[in-house]
Order: sequence, then C-alpha cells, then structure tokens
Amino acid sequence: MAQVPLDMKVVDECRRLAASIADDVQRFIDKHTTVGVERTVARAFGIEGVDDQGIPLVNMLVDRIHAQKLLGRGVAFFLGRELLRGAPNLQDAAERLAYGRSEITGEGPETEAQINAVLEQGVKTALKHMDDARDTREAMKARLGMADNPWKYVIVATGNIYDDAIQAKSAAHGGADVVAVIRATAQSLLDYVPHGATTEGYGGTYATQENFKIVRRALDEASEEFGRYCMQTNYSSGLCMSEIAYMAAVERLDMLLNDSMYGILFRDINMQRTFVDQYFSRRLIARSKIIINTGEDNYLTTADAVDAAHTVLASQFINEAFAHRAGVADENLGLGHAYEINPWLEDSFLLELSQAQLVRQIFPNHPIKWMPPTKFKTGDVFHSHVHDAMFNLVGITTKQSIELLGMFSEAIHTPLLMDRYLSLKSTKYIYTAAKHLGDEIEFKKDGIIETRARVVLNEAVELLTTVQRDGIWDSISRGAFADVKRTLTGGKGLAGVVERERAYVNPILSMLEGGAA
Amino acid sequence: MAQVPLDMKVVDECRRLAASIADDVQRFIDKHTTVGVERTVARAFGIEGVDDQGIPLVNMLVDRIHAQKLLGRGVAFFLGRELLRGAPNLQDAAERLAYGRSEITGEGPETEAQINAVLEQGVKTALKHMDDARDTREAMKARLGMADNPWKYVIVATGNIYDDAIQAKSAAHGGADVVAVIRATAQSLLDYVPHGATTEGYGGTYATQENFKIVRRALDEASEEFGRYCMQTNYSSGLCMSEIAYMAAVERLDMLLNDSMYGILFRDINMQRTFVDQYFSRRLIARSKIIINTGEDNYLTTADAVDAAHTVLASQFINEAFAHRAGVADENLGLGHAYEINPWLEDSFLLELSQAQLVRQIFPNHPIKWMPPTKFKTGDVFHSHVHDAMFNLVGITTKQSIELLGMFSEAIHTPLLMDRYLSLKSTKYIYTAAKHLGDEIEFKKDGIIETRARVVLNEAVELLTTVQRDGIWDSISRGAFADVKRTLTGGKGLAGVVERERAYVNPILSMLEGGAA
Amino acid sequence: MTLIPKHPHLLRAYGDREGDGMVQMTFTLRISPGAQAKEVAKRFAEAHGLREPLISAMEECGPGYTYFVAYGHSIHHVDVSEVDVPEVKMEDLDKHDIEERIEHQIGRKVVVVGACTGFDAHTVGIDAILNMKGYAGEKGLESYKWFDAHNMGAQVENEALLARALAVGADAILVSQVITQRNSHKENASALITLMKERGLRERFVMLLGGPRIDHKLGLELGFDAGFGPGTLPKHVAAFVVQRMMERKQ
Amino acid sequence: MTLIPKHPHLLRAYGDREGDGMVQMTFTLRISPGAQAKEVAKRFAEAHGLREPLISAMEECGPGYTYFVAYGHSIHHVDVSEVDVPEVKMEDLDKHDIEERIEHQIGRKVVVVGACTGFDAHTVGIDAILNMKGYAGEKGLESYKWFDAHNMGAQVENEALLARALAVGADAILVSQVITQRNSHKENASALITLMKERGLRERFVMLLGGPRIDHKLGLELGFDAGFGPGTLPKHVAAFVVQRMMERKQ
Ligand code: B12
Ligand code: B12
Ligand SMILES: Cc1ncc(COP(=O)(O)O)c(C=O)c1O
Ligand SMILES: Cc1ncc(COP(=O)(O)O)c(C=O)c1O
Repeated sequence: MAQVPLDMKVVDECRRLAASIADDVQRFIDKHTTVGVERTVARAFGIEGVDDQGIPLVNMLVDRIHAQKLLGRGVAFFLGRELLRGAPNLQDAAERLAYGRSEITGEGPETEAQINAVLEQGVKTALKHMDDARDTREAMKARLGMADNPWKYVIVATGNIYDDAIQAKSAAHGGADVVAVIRATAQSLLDYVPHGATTEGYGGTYATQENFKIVRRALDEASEEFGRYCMQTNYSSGLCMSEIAYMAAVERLDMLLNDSMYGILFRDINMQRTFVDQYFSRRLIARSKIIINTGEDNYLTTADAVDAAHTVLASQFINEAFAHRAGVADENLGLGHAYEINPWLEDSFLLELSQAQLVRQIFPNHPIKWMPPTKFKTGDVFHSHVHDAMFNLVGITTKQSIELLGMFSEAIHTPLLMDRYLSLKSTKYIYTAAKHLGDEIEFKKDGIIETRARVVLNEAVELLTTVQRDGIWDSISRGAFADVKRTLTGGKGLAGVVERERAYVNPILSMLEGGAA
Repeated sequence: MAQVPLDMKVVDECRRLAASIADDVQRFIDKHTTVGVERTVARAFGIEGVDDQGIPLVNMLVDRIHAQKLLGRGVAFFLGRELLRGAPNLQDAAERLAYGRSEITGEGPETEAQINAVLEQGVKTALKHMDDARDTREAMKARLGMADNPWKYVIVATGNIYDDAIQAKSAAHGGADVVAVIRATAQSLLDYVPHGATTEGYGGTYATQENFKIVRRALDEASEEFGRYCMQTNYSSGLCMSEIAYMAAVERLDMLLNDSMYGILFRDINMQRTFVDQYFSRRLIARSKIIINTGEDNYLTTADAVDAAHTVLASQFINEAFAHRAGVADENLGLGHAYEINPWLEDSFLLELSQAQLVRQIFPNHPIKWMPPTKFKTGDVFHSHVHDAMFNLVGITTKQSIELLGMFSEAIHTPLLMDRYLSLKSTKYIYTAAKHLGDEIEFKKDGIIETRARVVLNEAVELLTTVQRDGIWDSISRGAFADVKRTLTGGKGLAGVVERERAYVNPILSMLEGGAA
Repeated sequence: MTLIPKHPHLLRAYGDREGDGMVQMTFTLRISPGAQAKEVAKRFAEAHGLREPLISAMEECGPGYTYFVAYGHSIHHVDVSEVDVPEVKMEDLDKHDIEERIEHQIGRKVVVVGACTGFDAHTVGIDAILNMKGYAGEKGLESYKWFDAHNMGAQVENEALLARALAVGADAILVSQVITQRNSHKENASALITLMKERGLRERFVMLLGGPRIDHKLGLELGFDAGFGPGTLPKHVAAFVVQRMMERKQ
Repeated sequence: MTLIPKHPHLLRAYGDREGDGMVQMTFTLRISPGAQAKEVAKRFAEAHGLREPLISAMEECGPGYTYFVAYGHSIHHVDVSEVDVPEVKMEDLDKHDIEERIEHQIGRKVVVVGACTGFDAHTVGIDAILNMKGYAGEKGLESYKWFDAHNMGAQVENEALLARALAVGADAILVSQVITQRNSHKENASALITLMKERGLRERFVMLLGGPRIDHKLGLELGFDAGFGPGTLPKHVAAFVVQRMMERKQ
C-alpha cells in the first residue's frame, strides 16, 4: 500500500507543541465569554423570536445586558434571576429583560445555587433537545447505511433556499453523499443570525434555522428515496459561530465548517473573539457528534501551495489540539487540506499525492476533508474538468475521507445544476476505475514523493516550534498562516468579548464540559 | 520504477512461435506478387500520370499485363523488355505497354540478364529517390530536434487537403508532435491511388502523393516556425498498401499505419493479398526508416478489451515477426495497443496500467503506439475529456512512445479545431504534472496489476501456440483476432494475387532484400 | 435573473434557478485573442440570444484562431405542448415471450437480413443486434430459436442486400448506418428505400434502420418502419419485427 | 457544410472547415430524458440559430431535469469591422523606467490606496498588485521606491476607502471587485463613483477598477479611468497611473 515514511517522533513533537499552543489560548478562553456565546446559551434555553425589524430576541437580550457591562455574569444568571423573580418561563424571562422598561442591574439577593437550581430543568431540556436530534440522526444513518469513503461532498448556492432544496435533492440523485448550502457572502460578519426561510442571497444562502430545516427535509426525502443516508452541512463560523452550531445540532446537520482560526485570517474577525467562540461552538458540536471541517485549505488560496504546505499541516495540529480541548473526538475531526499547487508545475501531481498521503497517515482516524483545486482554475471549463479529475484520483488513491468535489465552472460562478451532475459523474468514474490504486502501488524509496513528505513534516515542526515560542497571538500578527497578518485587538467583534466575572454562570457550558447526560 | 514481473522464458516462447507463424506465411509471400506490388514497382521506376478518367497509368499498365495472365513475370520484366525494344525511357515504356495497340505477350528473346542490366539505372534512381528523402528527413530531425516521448499524435480529417494543412499547422502550434491526415472512408478498398490534390472526402481526405506533399510543406513550415521537428503520418494499408508506402517514402512521411492483418480483419481484404502486399510495403518502409504503426488497437473495438487483451499481445508478436522478415528494425516498429476497457468497470484503470506496462516492457526498444479510448466514448464531451485524461496518465506513467490523443468529441465527429487544441492542452498538463510518476511508484507484489500482466502474457502464449499449430490462415478463419472471421479465398482483392513465375523479375525488391545502397 | 415568468409549457434553460436561462456555448472564431476578439465573441453569443454573455475563456487554438467559452442567459424557450414526437410503440417483451409468440402466432422462423451498408464498415452495432454475442449481456437474434438471422457485415451495397433478402425470403431487413459525415447515413438509407419502391418491393419487408444517430423519427422520415438508436437491445428489435408482422397479417 | 460565402469582415464559427459555423452548446431543461426531450432540445438549439442540431448527450441530472450537449451549424455572424473596443493605451514600461519617470517628472512619491470593497473578501487580486509579494514573479507596488502603496484589504466600505484616500493624499484609488453575482461588482464600483461625484472629488484621483470580470470597457462605463482584468501585472498599473498623472498635469 502506498505509504510515505513517517517519523513518529516528529509527529509526536508536533502534537506536543500544538498542545502547548492551545493550552495557552485555553487559559484565555476559560476566562472569557462573548455576545455570541451568551446568545447561544439563550437559544439553548429555547428563547426565540425576532422583533419587527428582524432583530432576534437573543440579540436584544444580550446586547442590553452587555450595554450595562454585565455580560461577565453570563446571560443565564439574568434569566435565572428573572425566573426567581416570577417570570413564568425562560422565554418570558428573556422578553422581560430585553424589552422591559427597567434597567438591568447586577445586584440582587439571588445566590448562584438558587440560580442554578431554577435553571436546572431548562438545561436538561436544552441538552435533551440536542441529544434527541443526535440520536435520530444516528439511528437514520444506521438504518439507511452510509456510502464508502471518500464521501462525495458538493455545494449548492442558489441564494434561494427553495431552489437549494431542489438542487440538494438533485445532487443526492446524482450520487452526492454530503450537501453543503453555501452561505450568503459576508453573513459571517453579521453579529446576529437571520430568521426564517430566505430567498435572496449573494453567492449563497443565509444560514438560518428554518433554512436548515428545509434542506434537512429535502435530504431526508432523498435518503429514503435513494436508500442511502445523505448528509447536510453548513458553516459554523463568523461572528455567530456558536449560535449556528447550536442550530445545526438541533436541526440534525451532519457536518459543519468550523475552524479555530479561519475567521481571524479570512474574515478579519478579532482573534480573541474567535478563540472564545470556537471553543463553545465545538463543545456543542462534540456533544452532537457533528463532524467538523477545518479550513486550512484556504491558506493555499492566499499563499503558495508548495511553499506553504507545512503551514497547513502545522495548523491542522493546532486545530486538532483546540478540538480535543473542546471534547471533539478524532473521528469527528475533519481536518481540511487542498489540491492547490500550480497544475503546470512539473510533477505537481506527485507533490499533491505526497501531501495528501502524509495528512492521511498523520491523522488516520480523522475524517479528513480534501478540497479541490480552485485558485488555478480558469474559465476553460473543459480543462478545469480534467484538473478536477486528477484531484479525484489523488483522493481515491490516498483514501481521503470527505472530498469536496471540484466544479468545472469554479472560476465563473457557483455551480449550475449540470456542473454538479458532471462533477459527480466524473468522480464516480475515477473512484471506480482507480478503486484499489492506493493499495496496489508503493512509493519509491527516497523519491520525489517520499522526500516531499519528509520536508513538509519537518517544516511543520519548525513552524510549530516558533509559534509555540512566540504564542499564537504574536505568530498570527506576524503572518504565520496564509500570508495574512492580524493583530490582537484588530478585526471585527472585539467589542463582543467580555471577561467572565468570578460569579459567571453558564450551566449549559458546565454540563457540556462535564460531559453529563 | 513501476515494472510488472516478466517471465522472459514465456516472452521468448512467444517470439519463437510468432517466428514460426511468420515463416510459414513468408514462404507463401516469396512465391507471389500482386497488382499492388507491381504498380508500386512501376511507380518506383518513376512512372506517373493518369488518364482522362483519372485512372493512373500504373493501373492501366499492370492491369493490361495481368489481363494477359503475365503478371507472374513482374512488371519490371516488361518495362525492361520495352527499353530493350527501343523505348526511350521507362515512362515511355510504360505508356507503350499500357496504351499500345499490340497485345502484350510473354515471349521474346530478351534474357533476364539483359533485362536487369537495362533496368539498373532505373533501380538506382528509384532507390536514390527514396534514400535522399530519408536523408533529408533525418537531417532535419537532427537539426531541429524531436520532442520527448510520448509523442503527441493527433489526427486531422477535414476531407479537404487545404483545410487539413491549416489544421495540421494549428495542431503543431498547439503542441502536436505527429499529425495524421485521416484517410477518406473506404479508400482502402480502392484498387488504385487517387491523383492530385483533393478537396472532397468523407470521414477523411484521400491519400494521394500531392496531398502528402501539401501537408509535408505545412509541417515543414511549422517545424521551422516552432523550432521542433513535426512528424507526418498516413495509412499504408488497404489494397494499395505498398504504393502508398512508396509515395510516403519519397514525400518524407515519418510514420505509416501499416499492419500485417488489419486489412484482412477490418476491411475484409483477402488475406493472401494482404500478406504479400504488407511484405513489400514494409521492405520500402524499412529502407526509408519510416516508423510503422500496427493496428492491434482495433481488435478491442470489436472484441472486449478485458477478454481479448492477450489477442493484442499475440498479434504484436506476429506483427513483429513479419516486420523483422521485411527488414524493419525494432526502433521503427510501433506496435499498437489501446485503452479500450469499459471505464465503468471496477479497477479498469489498473488493468489498463498493467497492460500498457506489460507491452512497454516486452517491446522496450519499439516506438510503441498507444491508442485512446473510443468505443466507450459517448457524446458527453465533458466526461469524454476526463476519460482521455486518465488515458494520458497511463501513457506518461508507462512511458509509451507515441500517443494518439483522445478527442472529447470522439463519439460525434472527426475532431474540430478546438477539440484538438483542448486535447493537446490537457495532455500537456498531464504529462507535466505526472512527469515522473512512473519512476516514483512500484506495483504491489502479486497485486491486481502484476497478476493481470501475468495472465495476459500467459493467455498470449497459449493463443500463439494454437495459431502456430493451425497456421495463421486457419486461425483467422476461426476468429482468433478481433472476433472477426475471414477465409482464405474470401474478401476483396484476391484476383490481384499472382503466383510468381520462375523468371519473375523485380530488381527493386531484390535490392531492398539485398539491402544494397 | 428571472427573464420570463414561469409557464408550464414553456421550457427555458435552467442553470441555478428557475428562469435564469443559463446556457454554455463553445466556439472558435478566426481572430486572434484580445480585447476586440472578446467583444466579437460576446456579440456572437448575443446573436444566439444569450443575454449578458460572459466570455470565460479565450485561447489561441491555432495561428489566428481563437477558442471561446461563453455563458449567458438564453432568451429562447420551447413550447413543449407543441412537440409531438413519434416513438416506437411496442410491448416490452422478453426473449421468452417473443419466442412463444412466433411459435404460436407465426408458426415458422422469422427471417431477417442485416448489414452495414455503403462504405460504412462499422459492424459493431449490427453485430450487437444479430450475433450470438449480443450486447450489454443480452444475446443477439442468432441465439433465438425462432429467428433465422443473416448478418452480411460491413460495406454491403444496397443491391447486394436486397438480393440476399429476396434469396433467403427475409421478413425484415436491418440496415445499420454509423458514419454521418455529410449526411451519408441518410443518403445511403433512403437510396435503399427508393430502390425497393422502384421494384415494388418496399411493402414486402419490415424495414429497420439503426445507428448511433438514428431515432424513430428519422427512420420514419427516411421511409423505414422504425428507427433505432443507441442502447437498442436485440429483444427490442425482435419484438418490433414480430409485432409489425402480426399487424400486417391482420 | 458551407452556409454562407466567406467575407473578410463577417466572422462565423469555425469547426472543421471554413464556413461550417459549428458550435457546441450545453444546457439543462426541466424535462425527463426521452424521445420528446430530445426533440425539445433540438428545437431549443434551433431557436438559437443552430442548423441541423445534433443532441449528442441527454442525461438526467436531477429528478425531472436533463442535461444536453448539442452541436450545430450556427447561422450567425459578427461583422468585425463594426466592433471597436477601447483598450488601455499606455507605453509598455518596466519597473525601472517607471521609477525614473516618477523621480524626474513628478519628483515625489506617488500615493495609491487600494481595497477590495463592499462585502467582497477576495484580496488575492489587489494584493497581487500592491503587496511586496506581487504576481507571476513580479513584485507589487510596495516594492517600488517611488510609490507609497496603502492596501486596505478586504470588505472595505466605499466611505472608508475615500476617507483614507483623502487622509493620505492619494493620487490614485485602486478598487478590486471579484464577486459578480447579481452584478454586485458593478453596483459597488459605480456607487463609489457616485459618492465621489456628489462630493466633487471624482477628478481629484486617478480611479482604477480591477478584477477577473473587469475589462477596460467596463471600467470606463462605470466611470473609472481604466479597468484591468485577469493577467494584470503591477507594472501595468504603475505605468498607467504615472501616465495619467502626467496627462493631467498638462
Ligand atoms: C469501433 C469504431 C471503429 C472500428 C469499427 C470496427 C467495426 N468492425 O465495427 C474501426 C476502427 C474499424 C473504425 C474505422 C473507422 N471509423 Co470508426 N468508430 C468506431 C467507434 C469508436 C465506436 C462505434 C461502435 O462500435 N459503437 C458501439 C455500437 C454498439 O454502438 P452503435 O453502432 O450505436 O449500435 C447500437 C445502436 O445504434 C443500435 N444499432 C446500430 N445499428 C443498428 C441497426 C439496426 C437495424 C438496429 C435495429 C439497431 C442498430 O444498436 C446498437 C446496440 O445498441 C466510433 C466512435 C464512438 N465512440 O461512437 C467511431 C466512429 C463511428 N468512426 C468514425 C470514422 C470517421 C471512421 C473511419 C471512417 C476513419 C477513417 N477515415 O479511417 C474508419 C473507416 C470506417 C468505415 N469505412 O466505415 C467516426 C464517424 C464520424 C461521423 N459522425 O461520421 C466516429 C464517430 C469516430 C470519430 N469521432 O471520428 N471505427
Ligand atoms: C481564492 C478564492 C477565495 C478565497 C479568498 C481569499 C482571499 N483573501 O482573497 C476564499 C476561500 C476566502 C474565498 C471565499 C469566498 N468566495 Co471565492 N474564490 C477564490 C478563487 C478560488 C480564486 C480568486 C483568486 O484569488 N484569483 C487569483 C487572483 C490573482 O486573480 P484576480 O482576482 O482576477 O486578480 C488579477 C486581476 O483580475 C487583476 N486585479 C484584481 N483586482 C484588481 C484591482 C485593481 C485596481 C487592478 C488594477 C487589478 C486587479 O490583477 C490580478 C493579478 O493579475 C475564485 C475562483 C477562481 N478560480 O477564480 C473564487 C470565487 C471568486 N469565489 C466565489 C465565492 C462565491 C466566494 C464566497 C462568497 C463563497 C461563500 N459564500 O462562502 C466566499 C466569500 C468571500 C467574500 N465575502 O467575498 C465565487 C464568485 C462567484 C461570482 N462570480 O460572483 C468564485 C468565482 C468561486 C465560485 N465559482 O463560486 N474565495
Ligand atoms: C472553516 C471555514 N469557515 C467558513 C468558511 C466560509 O464562510 P464565510 O465566508 O461565510 O465566512 C470557509 C470557507 O470555505 C471555511 O473554510
Ligand atoms: C493499421 C491500420 N491501417 C489502416 C487503418 C484505417 O485505414 P482504412 O480505414 O483507410 O483502411 C487503421 C485504422 O485505424 C489502422 O489501424
């Protein structure tokens, strides 16, 4: 079987360094919360609704508390206190706080124990809601069965959720295993989650709870019709990372794009905000056994894929370390990487093969997510289709777990129905025709492929050493990843980061951290 | 380096059997001539022209002799005799014989020695003509240099030689190393070679000497402009196999499709005729150092490419044996094979890889000709393009010598300008991206690939054993190749086969067989 | 972009959303790549009814020739309710049913003669229908007990085919045409029908035409009883012949 | 098939022979595959001006949707003599020439501010022009001694861009637009020009627009001084800015 040589000592060292990098950040995380985290807590307590401007109640609620500089106590504290003070239920409590005339204050006679006690039922319901969704999904998977790896993952992005649903079903009909509804451009910068079914979006469709439901319904139908469980995915990223994770959990999504650093690097979201948000989102994800897809593939769109291959690997170790700290199991940890080397480079195919195999071996139990060529795609759709075919061949040969299928119109538009169909057709052909290629070949000792794998791993450990020495905060501000520099206090959303007070209350998080039923 | 295990004892046995098969036929060949061979002799003597019906003088000449049942003496005999009897030159001699009033008779006082003496100058001129063309070509090759293998071979087939020339140049511009002008449908069944530049042909363009010249000129220009020697090829096959070989020789073609059995199997040309014709054509080809391309690839269009793979290999040994008997050197022996397995078959890519590698190793010094998928092509041009890409990948991995590029419109029409351009572009990409793949991988011991290679070789030796036992004549009539059956006396052109008389005169052949300067 | 309101019969191209009319075109123009060429290509696309055309690729594919890929919103539609296409009508019988029917309703072997005519040497299609080997795992008519199948192979002249059909007393003649360059398939096929009509023989045989570019509509247009295209199986042909023979009997 | 006689200005599609007009089209229709669908697809192709269309592929690409590949002889042509396209006119200067010119003819650093505006987060293009790293082996404007380049990155609002340009006393503003869905690139870009005009600032700056779907024609249409598309190199931009500044001086 095709294997590259792996120096396990170096791999272990990478993991040790990444652990230390994550621990440093985790200490920060454990002392902070954000408006996003608190809104998620409120959502978990079943608080819903929007006002006539479309502003979600959870935003009004949290912003009001935040305006009083009281968010460090946690929204749960106030909700519990409101219950103690006579609110008939949590929804009502939230409304009183959000829209009530009187100012919210920090003072009050209520003890933490009382608060926790009065919230107990709400916490149980919240978790049961998530757990039930998870169990329903797992049962359905078991009943209908799943396709073999690599799973064929495709995107739909019409902007209109009803068209998305049609296209999702068509994709499943054409053989897709996973369907992602691409999110409307720049939703990640909204500090609230839009509400309801949406039919207008640029470059994608808004991620809303109702939209999740609509596509889940279409894919449930497809699963039954085609006798094979069809997965759904969306984005838990941006300023509402954890809220979306919660919505996805209860709407039975199977995967989520969720990265510890993507927002920082690619959406210029403040790093403090991102690190805190990602932790909570992953706690929810871990509980729901959702597979995450990290975003290292993106690095190769801004940096050169040959020069920066090791940054992808280094970041994967870091993402893994963060995910472990949030309780995400390896088998749900879909680390991302990509086929982005200049295709006209001599032996580019060999280099891709090497990197893909290296990642596969280093993360053997992880549902690795493998991304197609995009940067070097041109509007020559015929040639683009061939480029994707070579990517598919590496995917099947190195046994990637999840493969996002390339589209021949990548450089032109989000995929048309037929683009997706043809991509699925081509992928099925390659997967079939070269099914056992990976088992049938070996790599020449110390050849181009082996050497490349060694170099990338060694460069990764060097980078991790520097990052560990300087800390991730500084490293990012020096452009360690994706050739992008971000500062500690720059970027969007910093105002939403709050130091937890000593008496911070977040029983949902506590339960998730405790891992209790 | 990727190698399949080769049992050289089995390979040697294959060669021994093929030699015996060819020897049996060679005994027949040495006793016969054909109207085609004799016309070629006349052409070599510089006899040219057509009558007002477009019938070539060489046809009138040979047919007239044949009508008198005198062809067994050889056309040279009559031409020489006519010189002795006062014709000022060979052209005039031919005209006298063809159009003269008096009947041609066998009797006469002229001795063989006299005939040979009077023809000596003509023979020298004939050979010099060929040799000069060869030397010009070789000098040009040396001066301009040749591309690396696999050579990119493309077809043009507009039907109009002037369009062909434009397209040939465009192909060279796009990176083609070899350009074939496809022949008009069914020209192979014409028992004469059309004359002059032609502008109307179905499915291709007539092979005429003038047409050869026109394309050679275009490719000479391209060679100079693009600084790389561009090769030209056409078909030496059908009822005028050897005439075309001669024309190609003097017009500086670089390759010829030329097979010992293709006409029998695919054009239903009589086998006696074909075997005699192919021998003479190859004698000319050998002298001119033209590369031949054999036609075993065609077998897989009528027979299944998995089941019949060994028939291709067996036939290659036979073609090789015939070619050796005609003096063709291994380095000019482009044995044909093809990528024709059902692409939807599991591991079809592995089977193709195995076969391609096997052929490569068995014929290490031969400019192997590798043909693209055609039979399983559909009108889905996008998918077809990917299918060709996988073929290209096997080509570069197994280091084929000459690769006929697949066209995405294969199932629709002969290639448009852009089809060819895109095919060349895709091939360049694969050749570059996977340049050293073959050097970098090894095949698993006793895996699918190795096992397949062993099976095919073993089946080939079994088939050759049967063919050797039954003789090729009977074997073909039982459908040993391409699932096609042909009988000894069936098919077209048998009437043109003639037993040589004891006093048969063919000084051109004698020179070619003697290998003299 | 919604160009035209939905209408149940009016079909427009569908790209990503109902009504967007998105289509893709590829073409070559005799012009060198550049700003002017791009504009020419846009106008060329527009001339076909593509709105807001986007030229996504423009590459020199030969000296002075450029290959273009265009996308655009097509303004055209087809009214499906106006499109009525003849389809071969026959029962979906399997080999066993067919054999039974011949045995009981015809009572003798059905004789068919097939050939790939003219200069066409593509026998794989006709072989697929007639020969033992068959197609897609299904055996050809030679394998039927109640069929007597004669396959004349490739490059058969119309005269020769007709002579053979008469000689063996064929019930049906099967013509295969693969090469379509300059419509040679249509010419060959209709020449046979003309010949038969001249001799008053057209009605004597069930006439079938087949090939990769043949469909039922074309078969009828050229004077055959049916046309068969890609994916035809031997049993389809057998069923049609038998059914048509029964119809004629009545 | 020659459809129309050759004419030096009239360009027709070229497939295999002059005048054959051969083009390829791909489209999806909401109909299930079958004989009727094939005929509908043919008519759809015909509606675009394709004669003798051939439907070479017809495959179900979603329940009730079919993907078609069509070939046909296009009847359309474009009169090249009528197509006149604006092209960016400038000398082809290299970095060294440009630096010299600024030094001697302007005598101070040229200040440029660039951004990818609106919701667009695709910075690779603007980075290619402005950043040290550059593009295709050529370093960006940051590397020029006589340029002072400010790259505001992605998702920059028009107001913010303008404010920054004023603050640093920019000579030129560089706008990148990559996302084209529903013409958002055009809207963003022209909104900036409108804003500048309202404030009487349009003439103060050399305005450049760039992106994969931008060309000079579009740039002019949207009110910029120039538009730059795929393949633009930093030196092209530098040369244009300097040249335009000199022109204005005069
Ligand atoms: C195999 C093949 C060959 C083989 C043929 C071997 C043989 N004995 O048949 C060889 C290599 C010899 C060959 C040669 C040539 N070929 Co060829 N060939 C093909 C190829 C690759 C596949 C055809 C095939 O076998 N299809 C499989 C069969 C099963 O499908 P089918 O014919 O459609 O048959 C099915 C149905 O249509 C139907 N059917 C068919 N006939 C009939 C008849 C009846 C009565 C019924 C009911 C049903 C029926 O049932 C069948 C089963 O479902 C095609 C490309 C392609 N992928 O289509 C080119 C192709 C057909 N060939 C082509 C050409 C040009 C040639 C040549 C002329 C090239 C040349 N100049 O040398 C030569 C000459 C042949 C000649 N004189 O006719 C062109 C035709 C272009 C055009 N549209 O006119 C094609 C399209 C390739 C190309 N792009 O250039 N070819
Ligand atoms: C890289 C990339 C990304 C990266 C961007 C990273 C970054 N920091 O830039 C990431 C992964 C983050 C990304 C995200 C998205 N992307 Co994106 N992305 C691409 C991709 C693959 C390559 C673009 C690129 O970098 N090209 C290379 C540069 C060098 O080329 P260029 O931009 O044309 O620049 C050159 C010239 O145009 C010119 N130029 C450019 N700007 C300027 C400015 C001036 C003043 C001048 C003079 C010249 C100039 O000079 C440059 C050098 O020659 C394209 C697909 C493709 N292959 O084109 C999709 C693509 C552009 N993305 C697309 C989409 C939809 C998105 C998302 C909206 C998807 C989503 N919903 O999540 C997101 C959101 C982004 C957002 N809010 O804008 C679509 C756009 C569809 C459309 N036509 O509208 C594309 C076409 C992919 C697709 N088929 O769906 N993307
Ligand atoms: C991890 C991750 N999150 C989010 C996104 C995109 O989301 P958005 O553009 O909505 O931020 C990506 C892009 O591919 C991604 O990789
Ligand atoms: C060896 C050989 N000769 C000739 C031909 C075709 O020639 P023709 O159809 O003119 O007989 C082929 C077809 O590919 C071939 O392989």
